[in-house]
Parts: sequence; C-alpha cells; structure tokens
Amino acid sequence: MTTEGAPVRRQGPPTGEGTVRDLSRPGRRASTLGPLDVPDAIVPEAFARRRPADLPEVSEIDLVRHYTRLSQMNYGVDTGFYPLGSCTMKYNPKAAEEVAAFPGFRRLHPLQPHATTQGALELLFRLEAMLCEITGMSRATLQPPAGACGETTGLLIMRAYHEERGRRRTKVIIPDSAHGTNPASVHLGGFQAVPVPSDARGLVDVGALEKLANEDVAGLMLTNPNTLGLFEEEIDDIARIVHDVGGLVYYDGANLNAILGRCRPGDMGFDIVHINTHKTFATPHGGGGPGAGPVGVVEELAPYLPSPTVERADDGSFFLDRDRPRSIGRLHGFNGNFGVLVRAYAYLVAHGADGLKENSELAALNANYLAALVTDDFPLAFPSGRPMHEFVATARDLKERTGMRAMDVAKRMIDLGFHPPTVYFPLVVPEALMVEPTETETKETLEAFASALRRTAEEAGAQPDLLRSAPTTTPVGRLDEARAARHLKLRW
Amino acid sequence: MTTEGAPVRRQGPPTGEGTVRDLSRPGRRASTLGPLDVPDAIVPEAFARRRPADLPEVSEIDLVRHYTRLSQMNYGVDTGFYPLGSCTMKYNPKAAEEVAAFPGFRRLHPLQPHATTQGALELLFRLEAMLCEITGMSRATLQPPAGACGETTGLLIMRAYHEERGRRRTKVIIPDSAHGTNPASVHLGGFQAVPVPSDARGLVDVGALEKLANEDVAGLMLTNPNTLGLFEEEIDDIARIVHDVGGLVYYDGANLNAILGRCRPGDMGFDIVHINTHKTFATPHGGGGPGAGPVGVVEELAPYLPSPTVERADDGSFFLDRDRPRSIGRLHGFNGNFGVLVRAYAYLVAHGADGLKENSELAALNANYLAALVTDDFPLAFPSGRPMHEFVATARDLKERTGMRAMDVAKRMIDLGFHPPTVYFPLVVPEALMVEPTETETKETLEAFASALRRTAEEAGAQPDLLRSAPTTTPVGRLDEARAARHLKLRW
Amino acid sequence: MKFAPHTEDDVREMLAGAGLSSIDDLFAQIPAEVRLDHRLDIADGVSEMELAADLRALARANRSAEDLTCFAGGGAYDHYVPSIVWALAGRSEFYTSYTPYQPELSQGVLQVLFEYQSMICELTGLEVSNASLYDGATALVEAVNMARARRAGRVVVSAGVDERYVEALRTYGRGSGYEPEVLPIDARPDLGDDVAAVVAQFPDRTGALRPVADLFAAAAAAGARSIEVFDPLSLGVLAPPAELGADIAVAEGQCLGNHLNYGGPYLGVLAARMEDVRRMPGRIVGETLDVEGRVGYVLTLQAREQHIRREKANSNICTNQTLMAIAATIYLGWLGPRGLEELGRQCSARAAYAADRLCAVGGVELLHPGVPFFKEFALRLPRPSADVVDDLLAHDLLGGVPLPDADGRALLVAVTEKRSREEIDHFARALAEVLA
Amino acid sequence: MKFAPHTEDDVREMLAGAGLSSIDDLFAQIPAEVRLDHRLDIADGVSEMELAADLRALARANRSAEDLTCFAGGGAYDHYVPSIVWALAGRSEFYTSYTPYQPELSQGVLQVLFEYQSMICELTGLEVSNASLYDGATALVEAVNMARARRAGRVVVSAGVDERYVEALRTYGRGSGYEPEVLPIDARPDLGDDVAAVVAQFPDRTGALRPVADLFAAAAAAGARSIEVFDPLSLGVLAPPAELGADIAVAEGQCLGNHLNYGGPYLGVLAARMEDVRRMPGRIVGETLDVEGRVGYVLTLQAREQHIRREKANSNICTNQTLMAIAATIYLGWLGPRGLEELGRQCSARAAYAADRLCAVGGVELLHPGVPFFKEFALRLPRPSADVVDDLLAHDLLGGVPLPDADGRALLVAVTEKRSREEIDHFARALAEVLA
Ligand SMILES: Cc1ncc(COP(=O)(O)O)c(C=O)c1O
Ligand SMILES: Cc1ncc(COP(=O)(O)O)c(C=O)c1O
Repeated sequence: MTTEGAPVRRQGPPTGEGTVRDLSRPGRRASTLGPLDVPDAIVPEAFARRRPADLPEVSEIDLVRHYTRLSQMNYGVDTGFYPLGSCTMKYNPKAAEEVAAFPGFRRLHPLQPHATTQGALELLFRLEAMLCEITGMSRATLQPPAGACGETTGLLIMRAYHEERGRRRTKVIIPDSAHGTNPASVHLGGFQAVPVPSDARGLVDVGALEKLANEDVAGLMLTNPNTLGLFEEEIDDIARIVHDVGGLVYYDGANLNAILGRCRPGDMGFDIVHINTHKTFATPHGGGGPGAGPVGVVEELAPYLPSPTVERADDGSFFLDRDRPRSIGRLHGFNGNFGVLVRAYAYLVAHGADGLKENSELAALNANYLAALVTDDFPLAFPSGRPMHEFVATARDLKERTGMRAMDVAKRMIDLGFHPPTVYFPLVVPEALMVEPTETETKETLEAFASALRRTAEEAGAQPDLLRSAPTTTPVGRLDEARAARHLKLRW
Repeated sequence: MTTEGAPVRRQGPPTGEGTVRDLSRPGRRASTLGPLDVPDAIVPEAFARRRPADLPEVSEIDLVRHYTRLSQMNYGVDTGFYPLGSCTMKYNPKAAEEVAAFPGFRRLHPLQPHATTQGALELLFRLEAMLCEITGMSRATLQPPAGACGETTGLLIMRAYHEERGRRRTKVIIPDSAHGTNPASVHLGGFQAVPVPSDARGLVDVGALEKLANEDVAGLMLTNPNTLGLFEEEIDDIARIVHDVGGLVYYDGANLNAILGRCRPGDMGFDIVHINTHKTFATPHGGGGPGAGPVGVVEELAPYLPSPTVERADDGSFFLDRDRPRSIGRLHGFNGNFGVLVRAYAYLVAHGADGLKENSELAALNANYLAALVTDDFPLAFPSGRPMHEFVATARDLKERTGMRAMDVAKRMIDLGFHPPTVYFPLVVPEALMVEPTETETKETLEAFASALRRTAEEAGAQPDLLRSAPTTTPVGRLDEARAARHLKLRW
Repeated sequence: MKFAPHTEDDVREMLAGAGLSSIDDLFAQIPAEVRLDHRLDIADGVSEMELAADLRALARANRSAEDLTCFAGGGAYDHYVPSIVWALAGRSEFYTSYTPYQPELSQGVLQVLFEYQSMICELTGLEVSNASLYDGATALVEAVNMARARRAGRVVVSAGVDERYVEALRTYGRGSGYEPEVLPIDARPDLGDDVAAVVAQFPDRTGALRPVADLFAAAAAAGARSIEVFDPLSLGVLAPPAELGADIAVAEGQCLGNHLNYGGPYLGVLAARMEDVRRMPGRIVGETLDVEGRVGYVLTLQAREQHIRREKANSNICTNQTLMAIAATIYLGWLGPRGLEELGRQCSARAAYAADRLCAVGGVELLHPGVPFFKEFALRLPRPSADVVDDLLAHDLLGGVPLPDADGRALLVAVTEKRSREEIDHFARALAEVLA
Repeated sequence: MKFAPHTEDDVREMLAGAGLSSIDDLFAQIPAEVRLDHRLDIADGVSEMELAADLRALARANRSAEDLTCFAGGGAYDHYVPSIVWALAGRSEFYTSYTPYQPELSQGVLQVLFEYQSMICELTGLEVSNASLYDGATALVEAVNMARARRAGRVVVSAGVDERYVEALRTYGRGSGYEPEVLPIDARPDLGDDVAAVVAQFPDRTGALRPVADLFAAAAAAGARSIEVFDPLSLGVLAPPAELGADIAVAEGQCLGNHLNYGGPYLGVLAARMEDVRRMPGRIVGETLDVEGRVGYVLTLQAREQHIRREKANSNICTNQTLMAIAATIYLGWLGPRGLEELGRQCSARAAYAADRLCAVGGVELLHPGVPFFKEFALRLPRPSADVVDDLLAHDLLGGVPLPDADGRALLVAVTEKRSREEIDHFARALAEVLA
C-alpha cells in the first residue's frame, strides 16, 4: 500500500479555530524583557504614540496551541503529494534547513565589513558559478528575491542595453500561454506586451512571430519547456528571429527542472535567464514565499547586472562590488534572500552534476508516466507533443459530458486525499488541469493519484453531487470567493 | 471564545496509516554516506552477519511524510489541555528546547576530560544547589534518569544506611494509595512493602502506622500532597513515628509542583527526596520519556549518594568525583539524562524563587477552581480535605445511576475535544477521575473542560450510546486491549 | 544525496507504461543542436555528512552577531527572536506549502495572514494591509507605483529616506518612467498637482526624529499620496503613520521575529487606506463563509494581480514573503501591546545611554546635535567610520554602519533591547581605545 | 519568564469560584511548623533573552565534538545524526505527549514504537523487544532481573563487559540480592544450575571481537539465560545476538540517531525470546483492532508492570526513553538494510586504517595484538593515557577514552563513519608529537 491519498484524521470534532484575538484577555502577556539597567528615557511628547496598539494579549501556551493547530489545518509537501503545475513542489531537504540555520549564516548582518563575511561571500560566489554553468550564462546576480523580480531585472537590463545603444524599443513579445508575471513585468519594464499566439501544437507560432518581429521589439520572453510542458523545438529559429531585429531573448526559468544537464538556455540562444530556486532547487515555498530569483546573463550584458555583485580580489578574498557605473542599480534593500540562497547552494552541492541531470530525467519520467495513466479521462490539451516535467490535461470533454468543471474535479480530489493540480492555467487551455509531479514522488503515489483522478471522472457522471459538494473532509467546505470580494473583510 | 475543546480537523478522509514497512520497496534508500577514502576491510568470516537485517527500504520523503502524519495522529500539550492527574502536563517552554540544543551541550561526549566540560559541570553543580534549596536537602544526585530510578536510588541508600549500622531491616511502609512504582521499588531495594491504610479523610491512618512501626522497618515512602491531592497534615507525627523506630522517610516528589516555595520535604522530616523534572520542572515527557529523577538527601546520607558526584575543586574548577568509598555506586551508564537536566536548569533560572512559588499557587488555584465547577456531577473522593494541585473525583454515583463508567466518560471527553484525566488511579478510589490541570492553563480552558465533563454526565443518562461508542473522532475507535494481550502481535 | 525514490525496476516499468524504451526518448524533442555536449562542470554530489561539513566551514568563516556584539542597524536589527517564533513558523505544514490557491487545504496559512493584516493595521492605524512584499525597499517601490497608478506624476523623496531605498526607486523608476527627486531636509517643497507621491522616513535614515506631518499635509493639499517609511518596533512609543498623515505606510519587517540572515529573507510591510485597496500590490486575504456558513479565509481581490490582470497589473509580485509574515504574526502576539511599548522604551533608553557614553569619548559627537532619536543615532568621528568599524572588530564589536555623511566620518549606531549597559560601556571603552 | 496565564481578574474570580478569599487559603492545611519561613534562596527569574545568554555562556565553556575531532567511544559514539531524525522526532505532538494511556489519542507514538520493536527484532534476530529502557547499563540490569525472575541464581559476567555496566550490576545487585561474578577472558566457566544469567559483550569493552558462542552454549547447557551486550550499528556486518545464542540482548541505543548529550538521554534496548515476554520490563506495544475492525496499537501485557503488579513486578520502570526510540526508528528507516551494512563496513575499515596509522607511531601498540575488532580498539601507550588525551586537546582532538588496563596506559579509540582519512592522519601526526 501507499500512504498517498490517505492523510490521517486528527482528533477532535470538526470545527474551525478562532483568531488569536479571540484568545485575548486584558493583562495577559507572553513576552518578558530584561530589566532596564540604564536610565529610562521617553520619546518627545510631540512624537509619542497616544493610544496603545490593540494587539492581542495572550500567554505563550495560547500562541503555541493556536499556531500549532493552524499549521495542522494546512497541507504541505511534508503531508502529501502536491502536484501543482508550474510550481515544482518537490521534497524540500531537511538538511538544507539545518545548515541554513547555522548562526554563522542566520545571525549575519547585511552591512558587516567584508572581512567578517568571507564565508557568506564565498558561498554566493560559488553559487553564481554553478548557476552560470547550469544555464550557460556568463555572470549572474543573486539579488532578486523571486522569479517575478528576476523578470523585472531582466527587462531593466534589456532597457539599459537598448538605451545605451540609442535604440528606442517599445515592445516585448510574449506567448499567449505565458505566466501572468511575464506581461506584468514587461509593463514594469516600461515596455508594451505583444502576445504571440500558440500554434496547433501548443508551441510558439513561428510564422506569427516573424510578422511581429521588427525594430520596435526590445525582446521576447519565453518559458522552455513552455507552460504547456512542451519543449519549443524551434527555439533556434525563435531566437534568431528576435536577434535579427536586434532584440534580446529572455528565459523564464520556472520550468528549468525539466532540462538540467540536458540542455541550457545559453546554448538555445537566450541572453537573459531567471531561475526560481524555490522550484528547481527545492527551497521551501513557505506558504507563498520566500523564494529567490537569480538572473544570469551573457557576457555582453554583464555590465548591466544589479549592484552590488560578488567579486574576488587578487588576494583571493571576496567582496561586494558597488562600483558598477553601467549597472541598472539595486533591486533589493540588501543582498537578496540570502537564507534561501544558502539552501539552493546546499541543494546543488548535495546533488552534483549527475544528480541534477537525473532529477530532470525522473521528473520527466514521472510526468509522462502519470499522463499515460490519466489520459483516457483527461486528455492532453496538445496531444501531438510529448510533455516533459509536467503536462496540461483538459476537463473540456468531461464538462460537456457531465457539466462538472475542472474546479469540481479539483475539490473532489481533496476529499480523496490529494492536493489538486493547478487549474485554469495556462489560460489558453479551457478547463485546464496542469499536473507537475516532480521527481521526488514514488510510482505508487502517482498510481494512487491517477486512480483517484479517474474516479472523479467516473463520479462526475454517476454521482455528480460528490464533486459539487466537495470538499467535505476539510476544516471548511467550499468557500464563497465572490462574497469575499464583495463584502471586503480584510482584518478583524 | 477559547480554542480549547475544539481541535481542528485535518484534511482527508478518516483512515489509518500503514507501517513504514508497507512503504518499503527493494532498492530504495534514504541514506548516503561519504566515499570510503581508506582501504576497505571486512570483518572475519566467523563473526560476519549472513543475512541482511530486513529493515524497510524507503526514500527520505517517505520517512518525512510517514512520521509527520503519525505525529498528527498524536495529542500533546501543544495541541491541547492534558489534565492527567499525577503527571503534571504543563507547558514545556520552547526556550528550554532551544538552549538544550546548543552544540556545546548536545555534542558533548560523556567521557571527555573535565577541562573540556566545565560549562556542563557548572550547570549540574548549580542545578544541584537549586534542587537542594527547593527540597531542603543537603546534597543531591542528578544521575537517576526518571522518578522510579530515583526511588531505587533512595531505597538502596536506605539499605546502605542500615547495613552500615549493622541493622537488619526488612520492611518499608507505603500508603495503600501509593503509585505502583513505590512498591515495585521497595521490592527492588530488597525490602518487603507493607501497606498502611488511608483513613476516612484520605490521609495516612496514623494509628495504623503506629502499629506497623517497629524495628523491622527500614523506612516509609510518602507522596505529599499524596496521590489524592491532599496534604498529609500529620506529616510531623508520621515522620516522628518512623524516625523513632530508626527508619528513614522517603519523599516521592511526583507532587512537588503543589508546594514550591511554600514548604519543603526537608522541613517536614523527610530524609530522602526524589524529583521528577519532567513533571515539576516542565521538561517534555517525550511520549513516555525521557525524564530525570534527581535524588536529594539529608547530610547524614550524603556519603551514600551514587558515584560520581559533581564537586568543585579549590581552584574553582569542577570535576566528577568517583572516589566515594561509601557510595551505593552507579545507577546509570554515564551522567544521567543531562539533556533533560539542562532543560530543568533553564526552567529554574527562568522562573526564579518567586516564579516557582507562584506556579504552585496557581496550580492549586486551577485545581480548586476546576473541582468546584465539576463537583456536582463528579464529587471528590474525599470531600473533607481541600485538594491542592490536583483532585480525585469519582464516577461511582454516575455508574450506579447510569451504568456508565469512568472509562466511558474519558472516551467521550475525547470526542468533545479533550484529553481525559487519569482514570482508575489511585486504586483505593472506585471509578477514579484524577484531574491535574497545572498552572499553565487558562480560566477559559478550565471552564470549557468543566462544561464538557458535565455534559458527559448528562449524556450518560440521556444518550448513553454517545459514551459507549466513543471515541468516534479519532483515527481509530475504542481499541480492544484484551485482544491485544490474548493474540500477541508485538512486531510486523 | 538523492531524493528521487526510483528503483531500477520503477524506471523500467514506468518507461514501459509511458510507451518509451529509454530515458533519452523523454528528451527526443530537444533539437540536437541545442543539446548539452558535456557533463555539467559541477562537482559530484556529496553525502549529507559532507554537505554539513562544507556549510559548517563556510558559516565559521563568518563572524556574526553570535560572536560580535552588534550595534549595526540601517534597516536590519539585532532584536531578540523568541524561541517560539521559529518553533511554530518552522512547522513543516507551513513552510512546505505553496501559495494558498486551494483555500480549503490552506486555512492555516490564510488565517495567519489574516491575523497578520489585522495586526499591521493596528500598528499603523491604517485600514488595509497586504500579505507581505519582498522587503522594505521594494515595498516602497510598490507604494510609489500605487500612487502613480492613481496619478502618473512626480515622486518627491525626503533626503531622510534610506539611501538604499532611494537607489531602489531609481532602479525601478527607469522602467516605470519616473526619477525620484530628493528633497533636502527642511526644504520647503513646491508641490503641484503633477506630484504623485511624497516619501518620508520616520525615524529617518540617521535615526533622527524629524517632523513629517507638515510635509504630508502639503502633499495632501497637492492631492498627492503621502508615503511613510516606518520602523514597526517604534510603534509602541512613536505615533503611527496614520496619525502623521501617511496614506501609505511601508516598512522593513525583519525586526518582527526574523533573523538577520545577511539581508534576507526579510519582510516587506505595506498598509494603506481602504480607498487605495484596489491599487494595492500582492496577495490580500479576506474573510468569507463556506457553503455551510462557517467562517473561512481566501485570497481575495485577485483581479488586481498579475495572473489575472496581466500587463495591466500594478505589480508583478507572485511569490512573496509569507513565511516571514507568519513569523511576524507570532512575534507580535508574543510581544502584545505592553511588550511592544516596553520594547520601544528600552530601545530608546539604551540608545540614549549609548549616545551619552560614546559622545563622552574625545573627538566623538552627534552628527545632528539636539535632534531627538529613537533606537538609532549617527555619530561624527574624527576618522573615517569604516576604518573605525574595522578596528572595533578586534574588540568583538560590530560598531555600527558607516554613513557617507560627513565625508565618510559618520557612523550609524543602533541599540536594541538586547544591548546591556555592560556591552554599551565596553563599546565606549573600545571606541576610546581605537580613537586614541 | 512567566508561563502561567492568570491575570489579576482571573485570580480574583477563580478564588471566589472556589469559595476562597486568598491564595493563602489554598495552603491552610499545611501545618504552621512545616511552612517555609524564608523566600527560596534562588536568584530572581530572568527573561528569555537573559536565559539564552546564560546557557550560551555555559555551552561555550565546553569543548564538544563540534570543536574537537572525536575518537572517544566506550559506549557513546559520534556517529552522524541525519537532519530528518530530529526534524521529525522533534515534532511537538510527539515530544509534548505523555505515555500513551489513551491509545485513541496516541496512535502516532504507539505506532512508531510498534515499528521500533519490529526493527529491533530484525536487528537482533530475537522475537520480542520492549519500547525502551533508560540506557544500555540499566538495560543489562533489567535483563539480569528477567533471568533471575526465572531462576533466582548467580550472575556470571565476562570480563569483556564494560566496567560501567558491571558497576551498575553491582549497585542494583545489592537490592536484588546478587553479586556479579566477573569471569576472566577465556576462563572456562563452571556453570551449574545455580546460575541464572551469563553476560558477555560483543564487541567487548576493548572493541575486540572475541567468540561468545561457546560461553552461551555452556550457559544454555546449565539452563541459565545468556545475555549479550551488543552494538546496534555493528549488526550490518556482525552476526546478530540470536545467532550467537543469546536469549536476551541489550544495547546502548545512543548510536541510533541520538546525540552525545554528555551521557543522556540515551536509549536502553532490550530484546528477548517470546517465552520470556511476560518477564520483560517496561512498556510493550501490541497491535489490535478497534470496534470497527480497524488496525490500531495499544500498550499491552500491562499486567507485568508496576502500576498493576506493584511489589510483584520485575521492574519499576515507568517513564522510559520513548522519544529516543522514536529517533532510533526514524534513523533505522533512513539507514535501511544497505545503509546499515555500508555503515558497518565503513566503521571497521576506518578503524583498521586508524589502528595501522596509530601503531606506526613509536612506542604505540595494540593492547590485544592479533585480536580482530570492529569500530573500536585499545592501544597501549608509553605514557598514562589520560595525560596523552589531555595533550591531544591542543591539537583539537578528543583522542579516545583512557582505560584502567595496562596500569592506565591503555587508550580506547573509536572510529565512526564520520572520521575521514585526513582526520585520522592528523590524529597520528598529533600522537607522534605528544609522545615525542
Ligand atoms: C512560468 C512562471 N513564470 C514566473 C513565475 C513567477 O515566479 P515567482 O513566483 O518566483 O515570482 C512563476 C511562478 O509561479 C511561473 O510559474
Ligand atoms: C506518584 C508517582 N510516583 C512515582 C512516579 C514515577 O516517576 P517516573 O515516571 O518519572 O519514573 C510517578 C509517575 O507517574 C508518580 O505519579
């Protein structure tokens, strides 16, 4: 048997948990500070706060029980399979957590003299080198705290590059299947997003791209394999077309987990690459963050990288270089999400070249095996191509046949003990179910998930109420999101 | 509102979790070791293992999910109120966990030279001094790893004391309400346990004790407040009677949490005292252990304390003294449960004299307040005396009225979201419910618990099936313990 | 190390199941020209034991606030992090979960974020908070974008704002089409209806408490948005942003139970008025009901966000700093209102004591004499402050953060509740020594 | 610090509810003569911040295996503890729970203990295991009590058994009425039907691999119980106790994922034959069914235990070392059968290499030349071994454990899978230096 699909039940009757404020009692307090061993001093009346902030007043045990219970109301990779497409929810090594907590890292102030941070700087230096080798880039910045910020970084580099060359470029091309951050980043870069359609195969329509490519184009953003899990086989032509008009090609690294050690953005003609360490290199997502979005670039673009960069002096010591006249500047208050980068470094060192390559191979194997198991009920959105690390299936037929939508399937999967896949993304696919199993899942888990998914298809016809009323095994049932937006209640 | 009595439900359908062996697949493995950078060497054929041990073969993520889920199938102080009488399940400070994990403690080898363990030895030295002050003893050993071992220690000290004086003492007196470890320890000390009855007040029957006291008696073991939560008011006479026949008086410290800073075993005439740090000083119980059972003695008995003791040299340095000719010897392989003692030390330093006293005061307040709330339905077993930190109620009347037993009430409490109190102990009380709320619980929690308990009394008459069929909200229902003992299945 | 669980049998059976004969078949669609022609030039993988040794060595090559007494601040502070914060925020159900797209499986994270938003509103006196941004500097950038989404105008920034924050504005401004205009301290701003945002920091970048209310009033008069950069842990004793007239308040939330971590992961705090809620960046959690009328929490107003609004979105943030917001929530619950106030008093008292002792050292004076401050103040030293900081290391002191001011002779000194009288006295003695 | 949540209002209302007028009323029944007449002479309480500082200072006053390369063994070993072990055993639902008296609320702990018992049986080849005892030494004491509950006879102990274990037997024996008789190595024991138990250790206290099968066979012939003290991590490569003829096997389980902790908390392992199960000490978990026929786990055979059998119980153990057994279970799951074997091979290979290098140092030789060993071996040094160990500290080495043998010139050296060739070579160089 497998434990997948069978989370255990907790003690106690089903019920929610009030907020920490509901536990508050005047005069209770968890904190104690040391005695004030210096003369007291109060801030000038003019600047003083008049009314104390109405924070909850609770004891330490109240906090411990409240947040322990809330944690148990949350599903994580550590509780079960988490096949969110595009999110690469693989196992987060505990070893990385342990080393990131070493006081020598955790208690380091960002503005210490370099002489006291050589270990941290060497780690960043080594990490940059590994990321460049993996992506085929020549230099990288580790400053962006997430992928979207990496995109902004890349687009500001594009802008600086063209401006320095006195070119007025206004447009950036993105596939219609692109993730929302791409167009949003294009906008923040001061460009206009121009969509290029996908063709019948689910790949960039190269003919259409050719028509769009002109002197207004600053560049193109592409995810490869793309958000449909398909490899852009004409990547050479795509890159050439953009380069021919003087544009730059940007690689959205969200799907890098598919190709490690097999091919590299740099060899495909990409000029700028961002990496999501919280996807490909298994740094924990933290319920929404933190992440890290390092950005690598080809040699010609290196001067534009954010400031500071980590450099090595002739005496072998490391330092943060702020003397970068052509840099686009600073994208983060300090040195980026260092604590996350430590975990990414640990992950890379632990795996080594072969381990990384094997991860991509097995990620693809898992995705293809799972796709084969479910395709009869949930056909691939673009069956002509072979998916890589993830696949996009559609509940279109199911909906026509039974009226049940992808969302109903997703909620029913919860009652069957699984976190649902990503639904309704990419937008170009109706009733999309985007499944990314990742390499850390077992064959048995995939099989249990597949039979649960197929069961929902069967139930959609036979017992639609099971889907419609799902989930019933969670602390709360299906939530009214429309109501939440209509009657805004954003605080207690 | 209060969160007590309302644990939340976890995701997923109710179902158990197979054993880790059910996850095993030939060839899977979580561990990696470094490369062997020395010549290989194999053990002589004659001594070699022939068949590999059939341990499970699983991946790291299998282990993480399996044991994470099992943890969620377990109730702890961190999940809710845990009023087990005699167990003192109070809040276990996270700060104590953090400091005990400092590498300087956690990675210390027990046989290192004293020069390298001065910090650890000083901690033990300070802890011994604080424990002596709290109990009114002159020296203490920190070696016993739990209370029962502390009892053995005390009884072996009694034996050595009498032997050195050439007295043949064969009997040790214990109240009929004593905890099971007391008679068992008496037996292990090579004595015969002689029970002294409790009187109508639930206290030692002093008249009966007088009759039992004679030249065969090595000593008396007593818990005070006793296991009924009542203070032995005639403790002076009790001690005198035993001392008059040349016996020693042993204090079972399980209930020390009732009297900190208010009175001390030493001042009551006790000669030997054990402390359960995992009760009074909040070191976590770990699902059954570890604990620590330091034993303090009056000056005359100090020479018999186990070897080694922690001593301070003239140069101010600390050392383990093994040169103790009159010592009873060694009760543990090394220095006792040091990691637990670090937590106990932290607890004492954090609270200080006044904090400890306040803890006992509020523990007694909680117990008395809760007793008052439930007494109509569950009367005190011995109503004449005022309970201290815990009280023993009885479901005798309930059973007569409804046929429902203490066990049924306990199981129903689970469905109402609470861990039940201790049941059927002490043995002298029929249908005993022994409730120890501890000082770290809030008034709201006690009130929620009380109304749940009263509800069970009501339901026992009106809807007995709710009790009979309880619990229904746990991963498994009521378990067949008779079957477990009849058809022994002690391994997979 | 290896985390993929596949046995050889698994691989064989799964290939067959997928109708493939080899692993290479999975990558057949990759054109030959772009296939990698060499093994990645990265060392072989190691065991966990070796990994821990490698990182332990790197960690030991640093001298952190664990070994040095830390008087460094400048946006990141050595406040005490109580053990419950990470004992709870470190629960794996929290940190191994993704953004709560499936609310029924994510009530834990969603509710904590709702509590976080509520506490931030309580602190700032403003009406709405989002569920975290990257850090303080990027929170300011987002706040400016909010203001410019309303009125695409100029961005006026007080010279009291942290130089790194201004740098960030300059960087992002290139893309968004503005250049932050730095307004000298006490200069009378001329603000017309072409101004989108006015930014001030309180306490300012030198720790000084300088009135911002007038500036914000002028901004209001010009119909611009007032943005305050604040210190969350000052709000037990200092007036909250709303009272000072701020429309939007942003802060670095590292001080709220997060470790120094060499600069990240930190916490971007942003609160605003309800009227701006639809221009607010990032995730927002709202309370709602389930089918049975039970209270629950969801991500709401998602129409603002990139995944729906795409190029029309004000922000592209997706992954944020949720885990740090969880830590901040637990930390604020630990502090409580009285703890927050006591902590503020302690910081200002210790800072005042430190300033006295340090200024008693020959040649050392306050950079801004007579200007009140909270937990941080700037000194003018007789020597370049960077050199002095280096010299202080020999005394196991992280003496502060060198400022460009006073041609590099200015030193920013931060004093948290952790700094004892003894440590401060030691600092004063050491400073006297290195300056002697 | 203060963990009691009571506000002044709470106290007032609760006193009233309990029909009392003051806190003192709660203690009225304590006779005046025995009331404490002074405030406890213990320092005032401190804040968490100060507490952490105090303990950090104490921890730093030690030099642990974190700073010293550890070749010390003698029952406690510096094996690698993988991070998952305490990330999981450290889950608060485990460590803040009590002995599982309410099985329905404790299936987590109960099932892990069932898995633990199963794995210990697999390792030892014996039929039953309990759910943990205090440590290796007390586990031996309990094993002897088991044997003597069957036949109240003599206790013969091989001289190969750890001296601390023999000390413990001597201590507890005074109460139970036996005196352990130490049998010289290779001496022919005369065993009659007055012998209850024969104890041998394999590998022995000097790390040596000496045959125990004959001794155990003789014991069996005399109708006595054979008790083996074993090393759990040797069982990937060494024959299990059952094969050597042991009826009862006991071990120190610290090596199974538990930290050194200056000697505790450790793990007492005990396994035996089914026919002795009712004489076994401590908790035992059994599988059973619930009312609906679902598999579940409970504490079973409790009739053996003190709380039921009282003075007739063989053991008084109540609180045990469950959390360490949980860690051991996770650790063994991490190792797996092949990991266990590889670890054993690595230990013996590294130990063999270390013995060669160290014996190459002038004046150093094996205490028992030609006798095979596993991961630990004894050296004969030209100087008192305690002094040599002290001198090696200057080289950041914990060189081993001094033995009384060879009039204090014997040194017991343990080599785990963690000790690299480089570290061993460094040890050899340092030893040469301190002996020069
Ligand atoms: C395809 C793609 N691009 C970009 C992003 C944004 O990355 P981040 O969430 O790290 O900002 C994501 C994250 O989901 C993604 O899936
Ligand atoms: C009254 C009493 N005495 C002794 C003990 C035994 O202590 P330990 O479990 O620490 O061995 C207990 C533990 O429950 C107890 O309650």
